[in-house]
Amino acid sequence: MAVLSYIQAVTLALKEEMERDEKVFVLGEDVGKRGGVFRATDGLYDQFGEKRVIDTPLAESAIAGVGIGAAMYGMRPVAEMQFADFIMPAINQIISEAARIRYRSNNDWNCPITIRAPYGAGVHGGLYHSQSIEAIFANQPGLKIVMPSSPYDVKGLLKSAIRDEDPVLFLEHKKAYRLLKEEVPDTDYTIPIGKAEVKREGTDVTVVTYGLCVHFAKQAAEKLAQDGISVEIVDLRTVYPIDEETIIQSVSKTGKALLVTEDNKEGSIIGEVAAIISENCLFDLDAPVKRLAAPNIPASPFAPNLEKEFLINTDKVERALRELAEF
Amino acid sequence: MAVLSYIQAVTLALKEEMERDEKVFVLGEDVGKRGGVFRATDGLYDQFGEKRVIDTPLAESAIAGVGIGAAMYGMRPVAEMQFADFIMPAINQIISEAARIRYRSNNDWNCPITIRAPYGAGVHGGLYHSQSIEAIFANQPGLKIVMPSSPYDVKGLLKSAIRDEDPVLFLEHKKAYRLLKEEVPDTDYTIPIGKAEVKREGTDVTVVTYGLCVHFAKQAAEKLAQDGISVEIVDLRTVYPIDEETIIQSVSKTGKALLVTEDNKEGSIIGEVAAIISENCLFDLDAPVKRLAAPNIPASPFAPNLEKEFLINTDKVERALRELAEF
Amino acid sequence: MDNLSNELLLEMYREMLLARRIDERMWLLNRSGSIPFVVSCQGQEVMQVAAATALDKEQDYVLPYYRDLGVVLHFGMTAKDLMLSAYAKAEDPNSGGRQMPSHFSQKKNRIVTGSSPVTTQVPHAVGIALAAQMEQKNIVSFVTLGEGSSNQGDFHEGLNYAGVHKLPVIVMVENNKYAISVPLNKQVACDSIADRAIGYGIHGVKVDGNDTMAVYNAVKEARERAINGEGATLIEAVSYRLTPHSSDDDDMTYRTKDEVDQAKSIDGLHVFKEELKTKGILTDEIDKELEEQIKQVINEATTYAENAPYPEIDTIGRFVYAEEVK
Amino acid sequence: MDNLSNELLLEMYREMLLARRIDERMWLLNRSGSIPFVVSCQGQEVMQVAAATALDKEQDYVLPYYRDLGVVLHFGMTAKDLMLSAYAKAEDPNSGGRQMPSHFSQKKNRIVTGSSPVTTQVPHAVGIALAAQMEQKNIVSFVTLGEGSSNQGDFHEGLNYAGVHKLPVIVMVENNKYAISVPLNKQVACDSIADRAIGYGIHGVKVDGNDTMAVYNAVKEARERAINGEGATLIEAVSYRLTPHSSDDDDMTYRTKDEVDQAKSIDGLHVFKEELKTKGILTDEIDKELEEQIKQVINEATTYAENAPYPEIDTIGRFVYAEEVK
Ligand SMILES: Cc1ncc(C[n+]2csc(CCOP(=O)(O)OP(=O)(O)O)c2C)c(N)n1
Ligand SMILES: Cc1ncc(C[n+]2csc(CCOP(=O)(O)OP(=O)(O)O)c2C)c(N)n1
Ligand SMILES: [Mg+2]
Ligand SMILES: [Mg+2]
Repeated sequence: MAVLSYIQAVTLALKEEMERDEKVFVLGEDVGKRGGVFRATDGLYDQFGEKRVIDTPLAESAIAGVGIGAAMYGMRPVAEMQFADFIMPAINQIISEAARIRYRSNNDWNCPITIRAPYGAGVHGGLYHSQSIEAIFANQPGLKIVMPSSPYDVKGLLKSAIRDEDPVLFLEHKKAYRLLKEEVPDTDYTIPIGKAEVKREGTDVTVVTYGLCVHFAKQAAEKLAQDGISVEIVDLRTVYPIDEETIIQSVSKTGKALLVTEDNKEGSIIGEVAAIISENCLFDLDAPVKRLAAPNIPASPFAPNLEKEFLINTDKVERALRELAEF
Repeated sequence: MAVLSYIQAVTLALKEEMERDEKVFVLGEDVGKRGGVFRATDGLYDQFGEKRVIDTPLAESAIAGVGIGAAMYGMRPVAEMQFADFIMPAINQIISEAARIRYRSNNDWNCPITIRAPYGAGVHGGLYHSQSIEAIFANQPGLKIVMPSSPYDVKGLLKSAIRDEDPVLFLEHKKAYRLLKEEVPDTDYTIPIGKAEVKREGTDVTVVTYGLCVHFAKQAAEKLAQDGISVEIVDLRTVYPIDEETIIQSVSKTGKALLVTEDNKEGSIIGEVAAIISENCLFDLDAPVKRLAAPNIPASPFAPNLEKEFLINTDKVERALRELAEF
Repeated sequence: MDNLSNELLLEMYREMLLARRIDERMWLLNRSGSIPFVVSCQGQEVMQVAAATALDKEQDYVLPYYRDLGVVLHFGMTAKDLMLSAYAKAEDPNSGGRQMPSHFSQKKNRIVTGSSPVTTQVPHAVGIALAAQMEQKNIVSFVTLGEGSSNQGDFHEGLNYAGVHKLPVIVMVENNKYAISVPLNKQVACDSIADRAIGYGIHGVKVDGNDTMAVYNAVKEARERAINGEGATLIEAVSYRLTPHSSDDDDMTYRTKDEVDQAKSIDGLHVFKEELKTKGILTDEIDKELEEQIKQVINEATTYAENAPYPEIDTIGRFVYAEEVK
Repeated sequence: MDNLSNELLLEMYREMLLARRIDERMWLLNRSGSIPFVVSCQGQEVMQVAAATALDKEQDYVLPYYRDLGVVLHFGMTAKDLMLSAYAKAEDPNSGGRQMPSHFSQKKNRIVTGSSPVTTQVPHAVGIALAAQMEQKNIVSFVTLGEGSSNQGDFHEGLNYAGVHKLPVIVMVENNKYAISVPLNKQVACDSIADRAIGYGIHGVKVDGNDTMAVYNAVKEARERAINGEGATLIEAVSYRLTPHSSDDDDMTYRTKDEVDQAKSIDGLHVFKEELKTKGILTDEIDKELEEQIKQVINEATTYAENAPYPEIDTIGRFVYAEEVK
């Protein structure tokens, strides 16, 4: 078992799946010779050759659409969008096609494609290399959206995504790529899609979050533990469709919920979480649900001071948790 | 003052705005000679000529993108998407461009485009002529999404949209086109974007909804009134950004909230409404927030019995209201 | 024509006629209030059947667009299947009544499921060709679309991908001169849609879509090139849309009856019929027999579909995702 | 070359040189940790300045892509403006420090704001041309993009629209042979990007992007055609990207130093300089003076930008929407 970074876990999962199943192949911009602009596909071109690690023309709708065609044929394409921000031209293919193929054909056809994309801010990416895009897709039955929070989860969830019989949007936090490291088994394990995980058990307040924010929540929880405040962390892992059970159980227990996302607040994933809580946990709540999110601006501006202002961090989570705990 | 249908109100607003301001023009598929497949632009081609009522090639990204260019220049384009379902190829232009132009240029440029699209089910449209698409866009600061519920509102809101200095997505319920009729003044009135309206005052339960569902809510409220149940109806009118004030006021007063949308439930607009309520009205609530929405399937199937099952109607609203009232 | 057997020629004629007659019946059913919607193949049967006949219907994949009745009939869909779809009945193999009619799909016959937004099928065809190439299968994918739809970004992106990767895909643009109400000259400014091929480094050819053998030969050659590793072909087949866009349209608001009548006078189906007669391949007797047979098939299909049950209401939520591991 | 005045030729040279020197300084500042990001014009200054010079900089609209330092300098952006942007300072006229550098924008100079997703500017340019035509202005819009970006759907849709509506727009593809790591032959299979023009019924021309006069003349003629109502032109200008894709890239992972050196030996800026010298238009003395001037301008711009304040933090939420009626 080795200590791997978040992005190394991506690469390892891809490599193992390509070794396991000849039908798995990778396509995207610069994924081949260059090994990806973030190096997520590093080494795969040398190992598997240009037929299975395909440098495509610069055209996202084709990357998705060609992948969808291959998936309907029976392959297991893993398409990379170079940045999540650049998935927009492919939305018609993803929503109108990938997400609808099984339903519209009454289970005759299906579309087992995985679409990977690095999202999120914190790397001086400015407005268009920083966006959280999950909310755009989180109302589309037929699609699954996975957003892992750690290297261990990356490996297990990416394998599940590739093996899934339906299309999966796999969103990787680009700031997490090199920031997060942990032990990742070299065994062939998977993590179920559609289930949230309690990343830390606690009794006073629940934090519901996902992706890189889980990291901040963990750090904040550590600090609060020193003051005797016990925080439970629910990591959604799959943000669509959402695992209602785990949320309801946790919030019913603690009676307080802090919902955290790096996305801008209005219309984000955590609105749905709040709705689930308000439908199911009203009489268990000791305090209003609290949302911690980015301001309602398109994405992180480039200037470093504005970027910092935009971002979620441990301090912000800690402050919000304290307020809620003291309520 | 004449009685107009919902779609006649669209046509009238367009006509009056084109007469008022030479910079207003219309572009889209079949909007010219044919007057639109729903006849929303009926008569405009004859009155204003092919230079101001433009039949475009079949390419939504260009319809949006060309409109955006013209808007940056200083025109007031009104782009039609033939069906809301076919806006998907234009999402990159709408989200990455229209919605971001003012913010990214630090207020130097702006993009006063209106994009109209017929949405919603109930006309035997099957999966791809029935979708509710507002949730896809309702997380994009810079954009406004207007969804009128009546002919009167259509006229006033469409005029406001055209005059707005920022991009507005104007979503018209296609089933409402000929179903809803009311008196519409021939005066030049506008209705403010960004404000919800209390369509009916009541004390026992609040319904928060928008678009065609307001019509069902009104009918259901009438019925309940006969049993002494007093329903307040909040018509969001603008579903993004949402008018929090009006929601909070109403729900704080009644203590019960039924949120209704024709969209599939998870990730829909009403999740955000529930979040607003759960953040602001916890101690005023007498019952859990209740959501009434379509099942989590892509859109309405074609078969008439399945379509009926999919749709919101007066009975469903009435039932949900009764349950909530009796809680 | 001489290189094809009389049997094959007659079979092509039969399929064209079947497509035409099914389509005509659909209009009758629509106008009498029995089915809610029709979108027609009329005027395009010749190119559809001719093209499909040049393919290998046991192995190739087809990605038809909504007018391609002729293509799907050749690939194995039956009149009954089509009527079940028109009536939105549970047994409809295309979608189980979930999609509007003419959204063709049937996996066992490699008819790939399609949606309403136009042109999305082009990249899919390219992806299928890519997969087939990876698996070293000697097959092609065949995809069609209208000339208006050739202005969508997906056309460009799909064809460029096919060009760069030299994939065995055949793209046939069925140019019927209108996209709903918008005439060709408001859709494109090029002399021929086939001229777009050069921008993708692929072969391009324009043919008369009313000429059975011209279309057949163009697709046959395209298929040979594809199988030989010479890559994709873009075919523009020109004809005319003989009906309104769909049962919801009134084409007299944007074109004249004269223009339509003029097109009807060179209707490819009629031309082919006369050719076969001149050559003695088709006789009045055979023709009458065919018409009889077809009528019966359509009658039976209609009755069956009419009486078939709708999908069960509680199936509405099924098959959003896989229900168990396959 | 003989039809241009010596003054103009020298001015073009000065702008090319200024672009090159600003770009070089950006790399130094990046490598020393002063600025986070650079994306270069190096190798493309000649085509950029030549093209911009053939336009009417008092009236035409330009929609540059991220490498177009030469275009925006000609249209009135200053070294100071550019440095303010590189440092993400409040005074940056492009975005007030909100966007990454090279996302050019300056309304007063008709430099239209751009985003990061490639090719979206093409339909915008068409829309501006449409608006200008509606208002009967005698102007053009000029838009650029890379050859990789010419494979996006928006290229196709935008050019087709321009073709059908015969709009005064000039589209210049700056073919620098790479799209990040992906070489030309994995982006397109056509002989020339300009060959795509025929599919839109517009004029297409391929020029040597290192040849100042060839580019100047191509754009000049395109502008004349546009103003005369003859519609759009697609120009492919071929050169080479002399730097890595950006400061985040390592181009030695996908191409060789030899290949880059070979391209440097025919660097258009150098060629133009030698031509001007041969013709006696540029002397060593003038050149030295120019270099001095430019150095001073860049030094001043850098110092100014370095010391300028960042945007106020509480401005982060401003200008999502109009703040009051204009
Ligand atoms: C993306 C998209 N936009 C709009 C439509 C609505 N629509 C359906 S068919 C059609 C015209 C298609 O014209 P063409 O491609 O020429 O095919 P034809 O119907 O003439 O065979 C339009 C605009 C659609 N289905 N998809
Ligand atoms: C839609 C989109 N996809 C991907 C990217 C990431 N990206 C930035 S530049 C680039 C390559 C562009 O190549 P080309 O068009 O040839 O222009 P060049 O950089 O060579 O001048 C890519 C893939 C992007 N900016 N936008
Ligand atoms: Mg057509
Ligand atoms: Mg390039």
